Amino acid sequence: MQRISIDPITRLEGHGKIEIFLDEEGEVANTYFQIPELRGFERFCVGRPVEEMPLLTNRICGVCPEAHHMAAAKAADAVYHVDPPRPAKLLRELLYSAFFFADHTTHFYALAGPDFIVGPDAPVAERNILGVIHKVGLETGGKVIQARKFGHLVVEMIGGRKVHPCTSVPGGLTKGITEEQRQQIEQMGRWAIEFARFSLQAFNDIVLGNQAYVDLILGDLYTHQTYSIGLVNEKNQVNFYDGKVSVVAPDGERIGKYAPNEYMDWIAERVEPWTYLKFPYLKKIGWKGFVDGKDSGVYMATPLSRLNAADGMSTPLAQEEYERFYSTLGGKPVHQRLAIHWARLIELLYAAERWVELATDPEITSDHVRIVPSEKPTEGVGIVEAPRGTLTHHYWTDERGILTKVNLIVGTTNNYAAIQMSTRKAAQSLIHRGQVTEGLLNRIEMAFRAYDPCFGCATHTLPGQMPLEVTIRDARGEMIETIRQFC
Amino acid sequence: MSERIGVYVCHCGSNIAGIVDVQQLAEWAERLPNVVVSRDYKFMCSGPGQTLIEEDIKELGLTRVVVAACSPHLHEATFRGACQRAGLNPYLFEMASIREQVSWVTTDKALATQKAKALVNAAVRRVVLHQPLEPIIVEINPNTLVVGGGVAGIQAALEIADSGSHVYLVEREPSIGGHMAQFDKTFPTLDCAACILTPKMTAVSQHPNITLLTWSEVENVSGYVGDFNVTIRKKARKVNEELCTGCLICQEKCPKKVVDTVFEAGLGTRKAIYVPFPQAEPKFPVMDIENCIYFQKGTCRACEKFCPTHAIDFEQQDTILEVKVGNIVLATGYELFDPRRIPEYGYGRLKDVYTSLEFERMNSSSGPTEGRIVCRDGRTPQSVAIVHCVGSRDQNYNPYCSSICCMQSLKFAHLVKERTNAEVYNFYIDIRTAAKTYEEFYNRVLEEGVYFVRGKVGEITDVARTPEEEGKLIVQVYDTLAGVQRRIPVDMVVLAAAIEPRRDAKSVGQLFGIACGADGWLVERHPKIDPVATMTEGIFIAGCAQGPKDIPTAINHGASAAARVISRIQQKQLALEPIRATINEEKCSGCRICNDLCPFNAISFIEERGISTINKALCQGCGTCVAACPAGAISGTGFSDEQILAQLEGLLALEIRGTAVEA
Amino acid sequence: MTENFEPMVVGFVCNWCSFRAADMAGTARMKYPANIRLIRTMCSGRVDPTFILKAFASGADGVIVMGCHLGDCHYVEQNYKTMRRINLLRRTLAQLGIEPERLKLVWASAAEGGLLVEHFTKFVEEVRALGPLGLPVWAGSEVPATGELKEETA
Amino acid sequence: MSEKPKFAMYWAASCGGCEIAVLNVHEKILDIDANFEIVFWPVAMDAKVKDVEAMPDQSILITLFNGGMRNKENEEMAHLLRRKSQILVAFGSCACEGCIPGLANLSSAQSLFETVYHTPSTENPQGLYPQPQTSMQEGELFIPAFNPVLKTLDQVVAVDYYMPGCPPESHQIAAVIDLLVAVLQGKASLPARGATIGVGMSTVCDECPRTRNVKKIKQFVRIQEMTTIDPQLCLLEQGLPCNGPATRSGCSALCPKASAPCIGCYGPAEGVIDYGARLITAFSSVIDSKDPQEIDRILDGIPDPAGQFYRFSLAKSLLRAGKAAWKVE
Repeated sequence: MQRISIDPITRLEGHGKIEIFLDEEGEVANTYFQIPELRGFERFCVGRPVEEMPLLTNRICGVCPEAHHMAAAKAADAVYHVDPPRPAKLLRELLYSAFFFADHTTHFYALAGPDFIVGPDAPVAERNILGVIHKVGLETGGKVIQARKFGHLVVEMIGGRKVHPCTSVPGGLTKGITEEQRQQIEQMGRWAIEFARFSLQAFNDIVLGNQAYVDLILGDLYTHQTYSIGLVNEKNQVNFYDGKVSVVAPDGERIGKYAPNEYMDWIAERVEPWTYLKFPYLKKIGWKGFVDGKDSGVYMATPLSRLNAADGMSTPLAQEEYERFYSTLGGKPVHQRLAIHWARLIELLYAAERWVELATDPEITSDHVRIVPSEKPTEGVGIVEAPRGTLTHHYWTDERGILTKVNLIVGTTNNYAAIQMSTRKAAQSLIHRGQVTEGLLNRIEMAFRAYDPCFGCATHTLPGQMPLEVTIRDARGEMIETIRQFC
Repeated sequence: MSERIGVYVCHCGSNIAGIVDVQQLAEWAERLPNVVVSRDYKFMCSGPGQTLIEEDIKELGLTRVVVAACSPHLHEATFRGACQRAGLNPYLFEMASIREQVSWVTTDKALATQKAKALVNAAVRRVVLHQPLEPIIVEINPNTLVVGGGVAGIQAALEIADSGSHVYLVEREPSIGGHMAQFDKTFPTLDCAACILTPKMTAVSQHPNITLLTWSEVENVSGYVGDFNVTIRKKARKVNEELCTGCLICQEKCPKKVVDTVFEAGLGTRKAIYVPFPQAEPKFPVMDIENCIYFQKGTCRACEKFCPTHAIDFEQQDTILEVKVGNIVLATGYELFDPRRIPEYGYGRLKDVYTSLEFERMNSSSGPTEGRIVCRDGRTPQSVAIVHCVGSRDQNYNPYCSSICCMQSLKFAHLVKERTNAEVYNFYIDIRTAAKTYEEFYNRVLEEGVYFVRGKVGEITDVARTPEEEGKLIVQVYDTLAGVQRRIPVDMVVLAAAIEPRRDAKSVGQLFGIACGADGWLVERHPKIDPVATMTEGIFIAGCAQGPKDIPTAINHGASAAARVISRIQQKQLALEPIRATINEEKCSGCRICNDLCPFNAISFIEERGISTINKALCQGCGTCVAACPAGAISGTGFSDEQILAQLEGLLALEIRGTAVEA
Repeated sequence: MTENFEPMVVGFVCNWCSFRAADMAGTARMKYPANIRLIRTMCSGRVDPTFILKAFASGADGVIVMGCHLGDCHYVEQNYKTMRRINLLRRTLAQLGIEPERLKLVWASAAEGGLLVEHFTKFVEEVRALGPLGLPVWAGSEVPATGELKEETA
Repeated sequence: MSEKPKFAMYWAASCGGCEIAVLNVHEKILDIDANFEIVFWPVAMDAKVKDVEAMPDQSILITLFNGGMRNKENEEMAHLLRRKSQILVAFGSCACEGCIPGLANLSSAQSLFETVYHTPSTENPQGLYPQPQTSMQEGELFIPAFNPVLKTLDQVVAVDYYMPGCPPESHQIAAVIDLLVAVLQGKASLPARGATIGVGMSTVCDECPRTRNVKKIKQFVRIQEMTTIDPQLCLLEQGLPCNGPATRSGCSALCPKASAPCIGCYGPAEGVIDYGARLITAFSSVIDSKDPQEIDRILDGIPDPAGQFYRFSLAKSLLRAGKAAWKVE
């Protein structure tokens, strides 16, 4: 028996590694995607005042603190049985849309971009953001930086800080925004829409214009028949901040929608001794192991699953793209994982449109941004869509609002089982007779990069380069050969 | 840089050496970091002992000294002196109290030796971090403020003024004189209070070095020893002092009579424009606008009409004076206990029950009865009861002894005998006559046939049980000598009421930044060795403000306060203990947490710079702000964080942590 | 393990009252357990929670802070501040699993040597009953200084 | 092999916010690239621990190290980079003082596992817990062992400089980059070893625009209970426990400016040994009452003292952890 140890994320932040075991013939017997990281927020948040959760859980992830800030704030609202004033909700969602925009931008250009715009088999040296810029034009680099800047600016204006916002409290926000700020925000939003369209155009020309890529996307290698979940509004349109979670079967049938406080009827988590991360699955379907199909509770929570789980987008331009998306890929639902990248761009456009929509709402500058809770705090659930999947915070408190129990199901975690399967499938179909080539490493990597995994919540890499090292060991663990790929 | 420490272990004869193995301790200490010499000696505080230290400092170039001996409160100064003589800054010294804290309180020798090691270790680690300190020098403004024009304040003011320095004497009432001016005769000599007091009063008002400010109150005090800024409100007398000659025609012509609850203690009356008593100083009257017909009804102005010098000024307003002084003497006096608080004594209900102060007025020839001792209905009493300890030595009221009542009561007994030949009963718990010729006076009164009943009076009532009790006041008492209950019918009862702190003593304390004790008296720096100074430099207390006193004691107290002030003025400048807090301006964020923490108002906020600052001379070095600063921006000399933490590590150092006997 | 356990107790005494009370106890040859070791500050108001935490971290099983009686503070009212600090520190210690009883605040005047000895003796027994604080040694040890860099990189 | 001095940045148990903060210096990144050879920066480039291991000791000029010491792997990386670096910077709150994950030190690792792997939504009938080593039919699987107590970087290796903040503000990072470049060009010299860099000398109040008065606190309130938040007045004076007075300046008081209390992410002020102690003494000192009952009532207004005072700094505090956690050590 041989062991291939792919330690991509150890190279990155010590938050994950893949173990591939080969049988005597050198065929892949099994793969394990391990997460060696645990911090235990669910334990040490107990005893803290609930109003601190939007600040404490920020620190789960420095890449998407806004997501935790929002989920926590909504859960805290629920704990106090308060419904924040409309202006507060508008502001929170505005902050959140701008954040989504910045985050999706980073991922597309820094991570996914290289694979498609530059090409999966292009020389490694070019397969990074610089390559992307080279391909789509130099000014793009500036635009990408601009997009991130704008996103963070809005987050700071409403959230008080660029990283780890601090203004959401039970019942609303500590402060509103001024008309001057609103105008700035609107301007930036209009720029963002153009940038999103530009990005979709680029994807159109470079990826969809290239049959090889289309085949790669549509090919079986990256396809999994799993359930899809995503947050939708009352019209069943995609929404990041509020609504119910829609659950759609592999065949596209919506088996139901659950409100935040019903999540436990739908989602359960499984523990494996070989990794610190738990495996969520659909409780109603049950755990059948790392397998596809309608009988397996494995699901995905990604931009793609959000589109699958919804009936459309609430903004005009994004809706157009939504329709083109499914007509191009042959109808709903889409299971090809690489299509997540395209779906992400459609969300990028939606985020920008929603941004402007909210920035132009007459109530957005109101200073009625908070109400004082009057009821005894008890228990509450808050759900938002994080860029990397549905994020659930569930708090129980005593009568003083001090936490007695905390349950968190974090974005990427939703996809852990699916990623497990994707990497295994990629490995199985690419590694034969123990032969490992540099090219295939990236193919394997692409399998989980599509999910934009955020274990320990920080897998973004600037050059979009997920450096890999494959060590092939024989059954005795002796190293036979090491192959590395370099920048 | 490493220090060169000398450690000196004192045997204190066998006081320490008898329990602590001083040799072992000294040898052990020699191995401690930075220690270059460690000796033990029979008596470190002796001449040879000190010389030992001085020579080592010179010959071994010691930069720090630790002495393990008695309490620093005994000999810290001694050894600091030794350091200084040898040219070492006295604050580079630390003392370990291995006598009071070890040998005298521990029985087990091994444990004692080990604890001594811990204390020495702590001192050695601490002393390394000591800083050379220099005393803080402040210039002394020769002017002095005396608050309170009673006999103590008068004495202090005169002594200081006579020494050639200027005094501002502030008195709340229209005249100086205080309680003593209300008395008739004074014990034990029985000379009349007025005769001995009024000359002093006149001296005050005529003294070139005294600015007399009666009918005035201190409103604010800022600054510090040597340089206080005092704000004084001079209340409007409605009489122009420039023009007034003190002829008192206004008082005579004033149609309005008012019961005088202050000077006459409610027994007599005065006018609406008045001087409280004939010998008042200053002579100028004050107008009592609450009772002035003109101010109440809008017509009258009789005083104005008859005033020969047109000194009456209805428009006159309060004036605010700002004076700068270097020292302050507080002689704010006392108040009389209100016997109404003891209902069973019937004061205020039974008409012939009087307080001692009322009785003083009754005896005064210038008082409401021209000195005749009479009941309310005008008849002369056949029998008088004098009740001691009313509100004193009583857990329900004041636990302390008012110290003057015994003698005052004996004086009353004598006066009653002398003037009415009535039967006099003294009801006492103990007779306290602990001063020169007091006991003799007691014997004299005994010989005069005054009855003494030992026992605390239970009740005074007019409810008669027997015919002979009819129309009398019956004093119910358990005679602890005879062991019997007695009911003694009398015509008049005098209650020797307790002496209590002024009701506003606390706020006065806060105004001047000094403390009041649990019993309410202003707190002296030390009850025995420093009874006139306070914890605030430059502020002294005199007379009954500090606690009950008879006249001679009050005068002594005033004089000694004056002596302290005069010596301060002579020194021209003052060296203060350099144990002070300072704020690091760079670190201070101006959060203002410390601003309200200092009872001496040493911390102030500089708006324009947005930081707080500490006035070195006002700071008393308690270190509370040091411990409170959230930014760690305040440090305290002599007791810095680093020093105390090093001491702590020394105390708990692993090798001597275990308190169990080590093999 | 608590049998023949000898508690280590640190006492913070104020220069004006409790320190003098300790002097008096000595002068009167009163006896109290050697387990208690004193540190003098000018006022109990100087006692920084840092000192108390440091004492625990350095091996003390109990800490007793002593000041002048309320109302008798030589600095007017600083001991009230001490009282509030100790209260809040106790609450914090409790959350850290340290019995609040290990930190005691008592008042004693310069005249009350006997009372002081009573407090000392009683407190040592109370801490003995609580057993060792059991803080690992690392808690007291200082973090490695950059001076150790050589050894670290060697 | 370039002549440029070598630069490295690594993350242990962290959230990635520090990396984002560094990326947020935007163009400044290029200054690093221009003046240093980036030899190891997982977030930004290919890097291989084996390559670092292969470097001669002290061959990296400066390493920015963020994240706490949550497991053995974190500690191994700390030792490795300490060995390889001339200057090791504890970067961000986690490395400096443990940050929010340090609150785990209030409880035992055991109870942490029991909680995390038995949450209401977790189906774990056999009570499985992750193990450092697991035997699968294909072979052994390993994950780093979990430390019973989260440690700060300087509790594991010697640290030359501290740069606190959760995360450090980008303008401060930019300033430090400028300093480094200036040092390389001989235009400036490094601060004393052990110094805290990229911070102000005072505390947050120094940068807070709110007006402050003499403080007398009659009650503490929780933010959701406040009917209004005065935008001008000091939050602490409004009864809101704001950690600003004790927290190192440098963030330009972002949270108070946004009407949110400072939660203390920049850690203690210069020279302060125990952050929590400073707040305990400061808050209690300004309580406006002498009556024990009333004082108790006022203090009840701070429902979670340990969390309030050691939110970010428990691991670096004098006690480092609660009793429950020491037991394991």
